[in-house]
Amino acid sequence: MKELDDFRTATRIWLEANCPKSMCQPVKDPFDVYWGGRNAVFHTEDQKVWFEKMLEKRWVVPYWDKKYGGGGLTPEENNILTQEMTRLGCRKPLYSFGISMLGPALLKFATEEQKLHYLPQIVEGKIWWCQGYSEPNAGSDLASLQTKAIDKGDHFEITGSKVWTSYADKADWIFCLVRTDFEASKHTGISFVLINMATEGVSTRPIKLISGKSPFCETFFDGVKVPKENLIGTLNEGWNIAKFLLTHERQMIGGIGETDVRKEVHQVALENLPINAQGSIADGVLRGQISDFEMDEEIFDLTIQRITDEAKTGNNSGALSSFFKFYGTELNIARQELLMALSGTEALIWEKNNKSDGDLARKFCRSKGNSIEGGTSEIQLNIISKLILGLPNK
Amino acid sequence: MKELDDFRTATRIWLEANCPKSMCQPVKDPFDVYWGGRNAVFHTEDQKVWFEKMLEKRWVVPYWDKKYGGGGLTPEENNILTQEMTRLGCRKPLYSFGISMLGPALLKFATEEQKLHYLPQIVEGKIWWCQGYSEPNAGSDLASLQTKAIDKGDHFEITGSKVWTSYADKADWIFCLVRTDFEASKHTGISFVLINMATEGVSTRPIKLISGKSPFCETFFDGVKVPKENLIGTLNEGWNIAKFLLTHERQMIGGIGETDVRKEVHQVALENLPINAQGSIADGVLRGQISDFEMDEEIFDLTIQRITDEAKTGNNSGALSSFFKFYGTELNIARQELLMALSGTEALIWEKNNKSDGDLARKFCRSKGNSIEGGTSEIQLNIISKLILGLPNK
Amino acid sequence: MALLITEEQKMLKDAAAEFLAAKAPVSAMRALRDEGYKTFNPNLWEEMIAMGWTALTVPERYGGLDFGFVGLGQILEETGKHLSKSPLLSSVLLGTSALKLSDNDALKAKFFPGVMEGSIQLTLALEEGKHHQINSFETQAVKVGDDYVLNGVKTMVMEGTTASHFVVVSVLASEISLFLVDKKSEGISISESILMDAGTYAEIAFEKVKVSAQNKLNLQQDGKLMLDQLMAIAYSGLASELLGIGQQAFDSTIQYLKERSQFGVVIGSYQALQHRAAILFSELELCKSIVLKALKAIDEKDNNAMRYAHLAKAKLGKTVKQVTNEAIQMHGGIGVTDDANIGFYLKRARVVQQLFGDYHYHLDQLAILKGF
Amino acid sequence: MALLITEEQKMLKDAAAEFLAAKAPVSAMRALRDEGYKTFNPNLWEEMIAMGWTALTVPERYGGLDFGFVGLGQILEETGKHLSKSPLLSSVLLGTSALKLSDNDALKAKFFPGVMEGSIQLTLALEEGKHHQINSFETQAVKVGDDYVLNGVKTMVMEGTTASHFVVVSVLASEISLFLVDKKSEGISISESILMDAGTYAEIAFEKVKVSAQNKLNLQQDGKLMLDQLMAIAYSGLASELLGIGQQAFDSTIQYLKERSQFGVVIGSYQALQHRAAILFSELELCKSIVLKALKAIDEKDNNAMRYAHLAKAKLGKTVKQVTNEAIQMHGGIGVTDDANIGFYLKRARVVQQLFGDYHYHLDQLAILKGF
Repeated sequence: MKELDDFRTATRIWLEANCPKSMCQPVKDPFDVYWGGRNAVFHTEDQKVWFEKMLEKRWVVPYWDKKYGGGGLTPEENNILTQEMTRLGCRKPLYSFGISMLGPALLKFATEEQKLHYLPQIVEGKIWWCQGYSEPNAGSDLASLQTKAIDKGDHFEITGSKVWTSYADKADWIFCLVRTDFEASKHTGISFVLINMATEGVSTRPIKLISGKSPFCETFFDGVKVPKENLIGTLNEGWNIAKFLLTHERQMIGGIGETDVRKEVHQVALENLPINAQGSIADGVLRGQISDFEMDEEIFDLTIQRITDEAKTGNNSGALSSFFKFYGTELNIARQELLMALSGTEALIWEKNNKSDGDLARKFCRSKGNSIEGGTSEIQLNIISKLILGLPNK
Repeated sequence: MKELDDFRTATRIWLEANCPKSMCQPVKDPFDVYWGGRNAVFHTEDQKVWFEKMLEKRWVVPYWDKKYGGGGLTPEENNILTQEMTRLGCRKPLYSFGISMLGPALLKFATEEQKLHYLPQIVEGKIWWCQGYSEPNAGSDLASLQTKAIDKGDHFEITGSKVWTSYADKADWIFCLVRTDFEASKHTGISFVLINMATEGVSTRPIKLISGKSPFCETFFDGVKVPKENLIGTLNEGWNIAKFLLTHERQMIGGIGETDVRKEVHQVALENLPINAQGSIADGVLRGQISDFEMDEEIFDLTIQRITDEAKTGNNSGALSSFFKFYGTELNIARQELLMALSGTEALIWEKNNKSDGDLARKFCRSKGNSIEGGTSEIQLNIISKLILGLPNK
Repeated sequence: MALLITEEQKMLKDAAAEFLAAKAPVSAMRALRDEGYKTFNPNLWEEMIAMGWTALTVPERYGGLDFGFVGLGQILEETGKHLSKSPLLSSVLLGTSALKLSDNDALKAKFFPGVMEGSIQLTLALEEGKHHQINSFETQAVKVGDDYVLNGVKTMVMEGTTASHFVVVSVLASEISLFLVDKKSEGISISESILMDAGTYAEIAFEKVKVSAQNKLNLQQDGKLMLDQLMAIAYSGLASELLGIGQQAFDSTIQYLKERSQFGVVIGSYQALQHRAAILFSELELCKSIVLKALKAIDEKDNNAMRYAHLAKAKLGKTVKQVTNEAIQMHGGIGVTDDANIGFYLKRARVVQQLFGDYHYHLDQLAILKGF
Repeated sequence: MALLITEEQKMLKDAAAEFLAAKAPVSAMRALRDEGYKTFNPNLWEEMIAMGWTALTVPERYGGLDFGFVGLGQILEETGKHLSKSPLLSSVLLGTSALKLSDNDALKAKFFPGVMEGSIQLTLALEEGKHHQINSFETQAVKVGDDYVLNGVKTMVMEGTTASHFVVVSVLASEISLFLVDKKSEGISISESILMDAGTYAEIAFEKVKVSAQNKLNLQQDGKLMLDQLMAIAYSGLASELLGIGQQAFDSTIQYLKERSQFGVVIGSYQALQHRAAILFSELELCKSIVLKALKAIDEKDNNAMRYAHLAKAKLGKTVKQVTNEAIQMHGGIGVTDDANIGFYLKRARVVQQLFGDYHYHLDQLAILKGF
């Protein structure tokens, strides 16, 4: 314990000394963060300082092995670092699907050679990765994917399209599920490959949402040549990697690990709604809905804590990530609904004078996608009822 | 129109002159009404007077043909009679599943001889009929019924059991669905027969509910001999009669035709809950729930009216009875939930000093059966989604 | 009285449905948005005028059709289905009704012809804050000589940028009073916002605006009472549009459930979705009844017209919110893209349910009406 | 601090589960009801005492186990699962806690031994109306000489007919004061009601009841503060029992869904039921967290203990109502018969969620605590 206490003290001192003030402020615009990549852009000098300090300290991915560019911290040390960063409000030095999604998959499924090749580049922010799972018409039935990878000896020739590929128009490489066996049953002919977006035949088109602009794109592959060494894991067994990543993604979307500072709904209500003589919100129905919502929000946070604590003792079910995904996204949807109700006609504004006008309405519209992306709420409920409750198929 | 106006005037005068005062009061105890039957009991002299007057006037079942003991009224005349009886608060002179359930089935499916035999007895209250559809273990899957009727030449030999047979311990006869073809598919081997409860081998056992005593019974048939002329409709095609009666029953349970005087929930609330300085119910959440409930209750009544009016113009779907059943019973359940909440701990009383103590809690418990009996809410939603919305089976 | 529409009303509804499907479908609304949030297509409005829709609720003695609000409701239901944009709500439902309720016969005789032929386009300047209420206003009218002077700021005025005249709700000597104000009057300044339905709504500032005494809408009658009657019409009319929005969003979703396949079967075969669809169906059945009842109550001068109007706006606000949310969810990923039309129904539903009071507001009013 | 129970608490929970399954299952509760609504089985209570449950929360300096409320909560969760009847709530959760919170050391020294060995059975006389509140009471205490005289009527007193002593909440000189009153005191009259859970609850009238000054529970400390602390314990303890009720009702229902066949398949294969079950599962996961947090907060003297207690009682009241309703519905016809056990869970859940404030009450308190 003494050693950990020392680590905490040292960490705190280092962070306070090295994290620029502006990097301790919450992110306001999702585009105003450092994503790395070939055409890396630091939007501010502080962003650059912060990334370089952390890279030097090996804390961009503190918990990966040192040989892969990580910091080699133990889980306990990493926890402390996270806690101290949260305490100080430090931003992540690098935003990256390479860290959150591809990295864990490589660690679990890739060859040692692949790990040594790709992981350090992720840490150094050299490649901006995006992901290619969903396809037009596939929807929840992810495994029905149709993007074909035909074996051409030393390479695959890939043709098809992907949808909901975040930042594909900016990314350098894509990790991708493709069909490599066209006879096999739906789940068994899928492989996991890495594709350089600069290869001939790759193109992208941004997707506009009901909320307006979005990072999502459609990505098209027209006879794209991909070297065979870009295959991760076993040929035709990519579905295992997909399942692993889906569970991972669900946890992220469900809100675990989110350090976003949320304004309490009742505060917004007090600023927006008529107040009665007792100092309470005059509309009793709305007041009750807010109190009910905040009840669930607070208890959901406690539940993340409880289940995380239980997981540490080895008592956990992977399917619980479906519960987190389902409940967390429904809560965010409920939050946006309430904020709309509280703010009355003002909430309806889409465009007016200022850049921030329309924020509320657009966030509300955007939240409608939460219960769809990363596996719909219906899919999560299916998983809970089958994998946790053991209810049978028909 | 002149003739109908005259009919209304004459009806009003006759009712006012002939309906005893106590028969214009709402029914308080469901057991304190006249059910007829072999062992008919009039609980009061007024009950007897009222029944006999109405029988003489041929208004026990005013809309049946005169040859079957009815009054031969036109639909318009019958409407007027109903309106005038409602206006005056007149009770039904005879409570009878014969009138509400068996009669309509006989009119549609029986032979002329059977109609002439059974219908007048129903009108005169000579037979107390009960119904035997459900079976233990069948539940919603009514057609899976197992009660066997074996062809023995001039009679069937019936063995099996029925459940949820209301008043079977008091009834004289039962109309019953039995299986007459054991090879045929589930829906095609069913027949509709009438059984005298006094026959050897018939026995009953009352069912106690979570709300306490109930009119429901289990009914057992142990090699009961039933003459073949007691078959109604075509052999093995009883399922058509069953479907006809189920639609009928749903409409009744869904609240159509109910003339019960319901106390407004907000009145009960004003008597039971703390009131604030503005004269409103202080608990804003409960107040909102009451307002929401009364909104749905009033609009549901309007919807019954609208759809009934549409039906008169021929625009109707039989499946709408599933909507009535579903929504009507859910509303009653919601009503009981609210009444419990309004009355706080007082609502929890089950037994105390007075006979009426426990009414609220028992009604609440009883309401839980509403969304199960007569086809569960789930079954009704299935019917709506398939027959009205045209959504497919898997 | 049977709770049905008449043959004549049915014919009007069918004609509107046919006309709007051809001339003002969702794609037209999308085009207006994409062309820099145009408020509406003037040619379409001309055609609506030619069809007599601006004369629909005008009394016969002023040359109108006096067809009643059940009729207008049928048209609004159809505009809801197609998300058709026009000044029907602002000028016909709100402005014309204010004029109709007025006891200023001279004003009516002067303005009705222009309203009907389209040279005059009305709108209502009512709201002052972000939450609807009709009891107190900051906008003041003061008598100066024979005329009046208006001061105040109104928000969320529909078609405030294209209307020629405003019906302004104000306070005159502590009592509510309504004035018909020419947009060209001196002292009026207008700024606009685009709401999430891609519609244009104006904030209108009145600074020492002179209004002739001839333009006062309530002469002998109580302004508050007139405003109440106008609101019963407004709530019921908006509920009619919501009914159309809800029905169309529901029908499109059912259609999608029958077409879209996942895991080898159409998704409409999944029981969880079937039950949710059946529940929405049931709620929409209730919606149909209360909208019709509320419209009829106005035409029949039913004493309970205000209660029915609150019921309609509350029930429709709640249900159509639920229906459009479910519609998006059941459409899945495609539902949240701008390419799909279903999102427009979500957005328009949000605006209409909020305008003139949302579910909470009307639920509260219902409780107050009943004394609890 | 990890949001987990310790190994020791787990052992206590497992022991309680095993004991109650053997000695106080639902069938025992049914038998008590059928024998004329017996309140509880005295032999069972003796065994509970022998297992140390009455000493569980008593401080070590008075010879108790000082095991804390997380421990007691584990037992109450298990009694909830089995619907076991005993004076655990009335005497241990409420009565003993009141004594524990007292600053009257002499009284504690005098009563704790009897409480632990079972010769003294406590209960709390708090409520006066049909809706829970803890701010104003009609029951008056007046100082007369060295002693006090109590007047008032208390309702819904758990085990009021079998308890030997009452903790009475009263008003003394406008301030809340708590007294320990011997049931045998002159001027006490008791009448009983049976509630829907088949439990016995007493209405107790105090008419000029003399209480020795030595029996005043709050000497220096503020009675209102003491009552607040007692309520945080009461709310959390009742929430623990609700958690057991909810979990068992849910587990039985899932079991039933796997066994019961309809239309040739087990009904648990119907997606509409699956989704509803998955939603209930999710809500129960939240319930587990808040109950544990509320219990821990008491043991750790967390400043937010009252907020967590309100959260626990509100969330559990709401969820367990929903769970038991769904349990009955999913059991179908059999669920509404008295032969099935599931109805007992519905009934007990209704009582526990109402006692000491229902969902609405605690939601309101949460809003007040947060200042909105």
